[in-house]
Amino acid sequence: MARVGVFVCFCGANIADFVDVPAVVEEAKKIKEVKYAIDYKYMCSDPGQGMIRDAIVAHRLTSIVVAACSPRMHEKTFRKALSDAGMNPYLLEVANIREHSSWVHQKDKKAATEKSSDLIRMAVAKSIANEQLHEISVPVTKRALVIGGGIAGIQAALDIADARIPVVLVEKSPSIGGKMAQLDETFPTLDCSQCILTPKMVDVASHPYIELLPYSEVLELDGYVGNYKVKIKRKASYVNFDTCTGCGACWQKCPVKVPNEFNMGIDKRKAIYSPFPQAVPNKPVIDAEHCTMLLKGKCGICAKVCEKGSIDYAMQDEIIEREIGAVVVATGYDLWDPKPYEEYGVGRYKDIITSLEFERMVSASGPTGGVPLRPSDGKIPKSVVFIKCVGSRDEAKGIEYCSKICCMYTAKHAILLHHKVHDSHAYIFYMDIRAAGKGYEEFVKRAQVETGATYLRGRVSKIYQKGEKLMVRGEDAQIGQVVEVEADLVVLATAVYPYKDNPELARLLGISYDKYGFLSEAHPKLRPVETAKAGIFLAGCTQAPKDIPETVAQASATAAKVCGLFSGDTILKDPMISKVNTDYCSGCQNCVTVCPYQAIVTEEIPLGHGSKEIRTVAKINEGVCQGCGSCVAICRSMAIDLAGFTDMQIINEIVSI
Amino acid sequence: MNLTTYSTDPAGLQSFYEAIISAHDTYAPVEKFGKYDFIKVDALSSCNPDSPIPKTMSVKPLFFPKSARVMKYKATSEGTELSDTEGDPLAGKRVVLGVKHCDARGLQVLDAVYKWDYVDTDYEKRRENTILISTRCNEASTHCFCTSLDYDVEKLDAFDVAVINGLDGKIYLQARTEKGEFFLKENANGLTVANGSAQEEMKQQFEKFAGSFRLKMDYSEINEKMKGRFDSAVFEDIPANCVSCNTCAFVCPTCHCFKISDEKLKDEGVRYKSYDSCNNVYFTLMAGGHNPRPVKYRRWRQRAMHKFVYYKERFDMNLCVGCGKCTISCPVNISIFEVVNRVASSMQE
Amino acid sequence: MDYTKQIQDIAGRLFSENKIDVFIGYRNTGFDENQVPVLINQYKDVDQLLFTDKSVFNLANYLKYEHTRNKRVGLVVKGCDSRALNLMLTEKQVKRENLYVVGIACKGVVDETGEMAQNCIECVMPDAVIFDEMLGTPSGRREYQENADVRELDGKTLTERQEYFEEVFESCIRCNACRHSCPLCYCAKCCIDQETATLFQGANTTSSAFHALMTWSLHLAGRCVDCRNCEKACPSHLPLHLLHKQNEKVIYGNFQEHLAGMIEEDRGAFYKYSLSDPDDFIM
Amino acid sequence: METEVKEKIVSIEKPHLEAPADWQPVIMGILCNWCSYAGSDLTGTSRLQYPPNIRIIRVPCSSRVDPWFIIKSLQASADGVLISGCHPGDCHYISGNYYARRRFLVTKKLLNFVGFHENRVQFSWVSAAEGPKFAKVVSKVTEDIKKLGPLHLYKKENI
Repeated sequence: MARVGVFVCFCGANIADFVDVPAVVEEAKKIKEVKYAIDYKYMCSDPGQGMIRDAIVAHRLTSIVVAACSPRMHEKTFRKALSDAGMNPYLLEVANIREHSSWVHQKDKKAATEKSSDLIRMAVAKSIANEQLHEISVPVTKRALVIGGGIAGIQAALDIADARIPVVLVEKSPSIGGKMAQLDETFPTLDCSQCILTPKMVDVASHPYIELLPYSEVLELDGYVGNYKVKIKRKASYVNFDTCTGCGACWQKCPVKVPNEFNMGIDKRKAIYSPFPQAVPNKPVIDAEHCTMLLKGKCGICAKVCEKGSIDYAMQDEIIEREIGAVVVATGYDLWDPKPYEEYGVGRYKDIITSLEFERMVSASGPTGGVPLRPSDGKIPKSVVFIKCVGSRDEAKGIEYCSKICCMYTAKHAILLHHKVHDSHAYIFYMDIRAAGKGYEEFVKRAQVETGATYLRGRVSKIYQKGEKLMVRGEDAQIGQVVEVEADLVVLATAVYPYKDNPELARLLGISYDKYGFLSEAHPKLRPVETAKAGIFLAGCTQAPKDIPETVAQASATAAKVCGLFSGDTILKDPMISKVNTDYCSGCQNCVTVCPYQAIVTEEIPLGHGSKEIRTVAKINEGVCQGCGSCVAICRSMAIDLAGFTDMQIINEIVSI
Repeated sequence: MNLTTYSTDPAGLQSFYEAIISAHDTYAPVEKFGKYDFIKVDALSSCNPDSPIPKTMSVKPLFFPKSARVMKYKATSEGTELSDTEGDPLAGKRVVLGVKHCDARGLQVLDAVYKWDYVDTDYEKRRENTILISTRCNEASTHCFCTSLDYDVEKLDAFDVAVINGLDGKIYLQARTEKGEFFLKENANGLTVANGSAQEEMKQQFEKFAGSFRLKMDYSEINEKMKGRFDSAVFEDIPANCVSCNTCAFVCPTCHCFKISDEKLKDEGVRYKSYDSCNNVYFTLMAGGHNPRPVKYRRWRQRAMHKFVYYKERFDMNLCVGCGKCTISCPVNISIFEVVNRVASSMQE
Repeated sequence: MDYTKQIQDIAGRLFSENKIDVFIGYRNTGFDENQVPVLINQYKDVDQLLFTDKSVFNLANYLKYEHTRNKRVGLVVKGCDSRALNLMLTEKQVKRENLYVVGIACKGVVDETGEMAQNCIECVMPDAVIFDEMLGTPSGRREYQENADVRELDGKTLTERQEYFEEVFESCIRCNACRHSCPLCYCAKCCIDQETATLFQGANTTSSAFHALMTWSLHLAGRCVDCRNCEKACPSHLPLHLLHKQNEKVIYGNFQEHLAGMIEEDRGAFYKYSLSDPDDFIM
Repeated sequence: METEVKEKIVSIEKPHLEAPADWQPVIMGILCNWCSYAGSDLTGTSRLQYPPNIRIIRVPCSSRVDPWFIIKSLQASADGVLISGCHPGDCHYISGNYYARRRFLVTKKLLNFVGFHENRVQFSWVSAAEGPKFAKVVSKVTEDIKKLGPLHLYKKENI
């Protein structure tokens, strides 16, 4: 027989001023199962919790209803009070009479009082059906997977590995380094990007706790927090990395020339190549799409010149498996393709380039030796127009967000241009200058003062060719007039856009992404590093546009999360998950289809007691289930129920008023 | 007591019915979704006392409804208060028109169990307060076999007034019970007491009726043979195409099994007594999970044996009145007649 | 449409080649024009079998009972029956390798009055969609038509519809013939049989009939293949197809023209979704 | 004289059933924990006022809502039902609300088909940030149900 205790909180005046609390207590006492009801000024206070603990013992209560603020606020507090009194914490129900009653019906005390009584009635009815639940303990495999070897992945891998936790770092391209390796200097300090990045890359390669898998992709992720199993495809590189010394003879002799991705296609690389001189690992791979040997079976020069005999044209993709406990996703970003800006003549005029192309040109190790050159005629530009917010903040072109880093790197570009071409002049069309960050505003000022760049506030409406020059027409909002600038080169600060394979990766990992393809965090403010799926974390621009310091900070945060997760041998999981009553299960497996976490598998059980025939029923993987209840609502025979929100509990609530 | 027979013609019967409907709470077969239910009527035009047999549902729900309140309860801090339900809609004085013979006999069968060691007072009251007036059965339908069973269809006293066709468009109203005698006397306006030829005419009519049966069997032989056929292999074969629904029992004029369930809202609840059926797999499911009749043939065996053996042994009546309703309503037309005959004629094992 | 001879031959062949343990077909009732399903276990009974336009019952229903469990079964399916069978296969209720399916290119069956049944007139897929052997010439998929009765009721006022359905639910005696006749109602324990007072309504009242039939029709929404086994089984002759056809109409019109069981491995409409599903009814 | 006749509250579905003058509807609100329940909390924290007729049930996700919660509510005390979840794409459980959305549409149309006014059952997407929207939604639903009058159809037959 249920014996429910009801504890009604005044919440100071928050509840008591608008709800007749003593009347509510009297009403609660009329409920058959309620054996004890009392009010108090602050139930969440120590004495308040003490009252609950004492009453549990004194009145042999079997479940507790606290009528107070939202359960999202103090459910944990009161559960602890139950635990302290030796009662299962999940026998608690909270009636939300503050957010749902006293605060929203402040002009009608009678109605608020009645409503509060009803809410308590519902909570009492629900609590009668509450069951004792116990947190689920799941063992942990203490190895982390980091997807992406840009600065975010590198930092996360190093921080985790430094805590002596093994890391598997998967990078799709032949070398780690990511976008940062392509940068010349970084704002706001103008450090040389390679100088600060390459030592970290080398650390990764040499770290005893890091298994670096370059030229690899994640194919499948199975399992659940602490117990994932990942399948990784190691793409055939056709080069035996174990014997290759990275001498470079092969790519020097290779006759096939291919646009060089690392340099944004400005120059050419070979079909066998290492993406850039400081690559880690510094071993070449053969680009199978362009290698004549692989395509036509003719050539074979690289094999001939390789002294170590490391070239293996018969190499196949290899699929390896690793058991891991947590995943850090750091797949970075792509630059948005500015093609929709037809009015700028993107694609028509050769001398319109993106800022990353500009970045490569001004890089000392870049394709033009550190000097910007016009793609059309190879001349050094004197008048350069930088256009910010190309794509970003332009709903008409489909992107609403601010890419966050363009203001800063455009200022940097103005400085770099000034350094490289002293008699040049930069014109910068901007919408706002967003320079929030340590030393950022100062940096922008420096760019303006040092380079004398002309900052023009307004959008560019049209670019057209006039002789050798490009005419950039835009509005200068500050003087309210249309201006036209004669440009030798136009640099577009195109938006930071999610890595194109993010949606596919998200589906494979079982996490969500937004309409652009940025991966979604569990909570924008309080859980910015976690995803909704336990044990999967986000670092860097895969989540949203970020600059390097922020990316590194988030990467370190994921490392802290991973280390926290791995701090014990087991993880405790919320017990409010689905459970299957196999007696009722007919094995239609519709639940398997709708589960967003692939948490439902099937198992075979005897048809009846002692029967030799078998039947297939659903089985919940306790480690994976997140307790959404999707399977429960679609189960026609009610064979699945959700602990904490059982059909019985909810129907009890519905019929209690 | 002498039971009177009155004579009238179709128009007279019409006005007899009309008079009853205007003076009494009257139930009669009303067409609904292509079949006839016994429903309270206000005018003769809305009902058909001579509704076709295959399309008419049993009169059983007027005495043993598909769901009836048993009691009310209310949970308070003091405990649970129980109270009687008021206002049984079927308890008042009423007349039912168009009752088939088989249906009426069904009520006699029900009486045996409901007025047995424990008297179901609700049922008893409904029975006492009701005058049953029969329909005119002139021709057997495909599944009728009432004449093959253990009651006298011709002189059946299960209803209070029999309506019988005579010759030359004459219609006889015959009291069959004391209740019927009084009722006819009170409502005899426009009726004349029948003359001597009435008995003969009615007998002729009945013989014609009895001759129209497609299905015929000897119930005593069936009763006798079935006794030894509990383990007959035929049972395992017969219900292969049965879909295990409850239809046969729910439409049967004699099936009387019920279940008890509570309907609760807030602190109050009502306890209901509703139809149940031995064909239902959960019918014999016990709290511990054991079910002695988990498979169809065992449930079918129970049904057939109960109808022709157990009930006969206990109450000296077959739990079947030969109405054929189960066969007509069965989704796959399984005929109880066929089943019991096959079982009875099967070899003793 | 008479495939009696062919079906007898096929069943005979299957038994003599020992390819099946049971054959599910139709036979005459023996007392009227109608046919009833029959489960045949041996060669000598195959001459009972027949198939005409009175072969109405959806035989896939028998795959859920103990008589066919883990046995090799031959059965006859019309277009609608095969869709139910398809869904049963998708929902793992039967194993394809245990079945020998005789598909019919159906020309429509008749109703009680002898006219072509409404669901046959409105049929989208008269040919069996799944079969080992096909009898007759397939006529192909047809245009989806909204059910005439649903359209008629839709045209009525809310009050008229309410009064109509009140009578429907009142007339239900809750014998569950509809459920037991439905091939897709194979649940180990139906939710409607959960006797707990607060969970489901155990009494046979009008409100519980409403509850049971509504829940039932929602459990069949996006799965119902319009074979009308339920309606033909109903002893109260209730127009149960109205509920199913209403749901089908909404589902067909809003969820990528979903029709149950047309494609292999295609689950019911509620077990998938599209990002472009209607959202305008939600504030 | 002109104010003598006060408009009577009658049930839309059964016009002949009249409600007492002080009748107040009961609205069952089923809210998902992560968006709408949080949003309703924000309504409270922001002290935005709305009519007191709604009784709120917390579920983890709108996909937890079985259509028979709606049916059951309408058969119990509720005169109307409001179900609210996360905006499409925002579901805490990735895809729950997409499945729920399909069931809701079919359920709503079916209920309307058998004689329930379409406003008896309403749905909304309310995010954790949309406190004001929640207040607005509840006010609208309450207003709608008040116009419809008390619900009498298929109530549990025990009152």
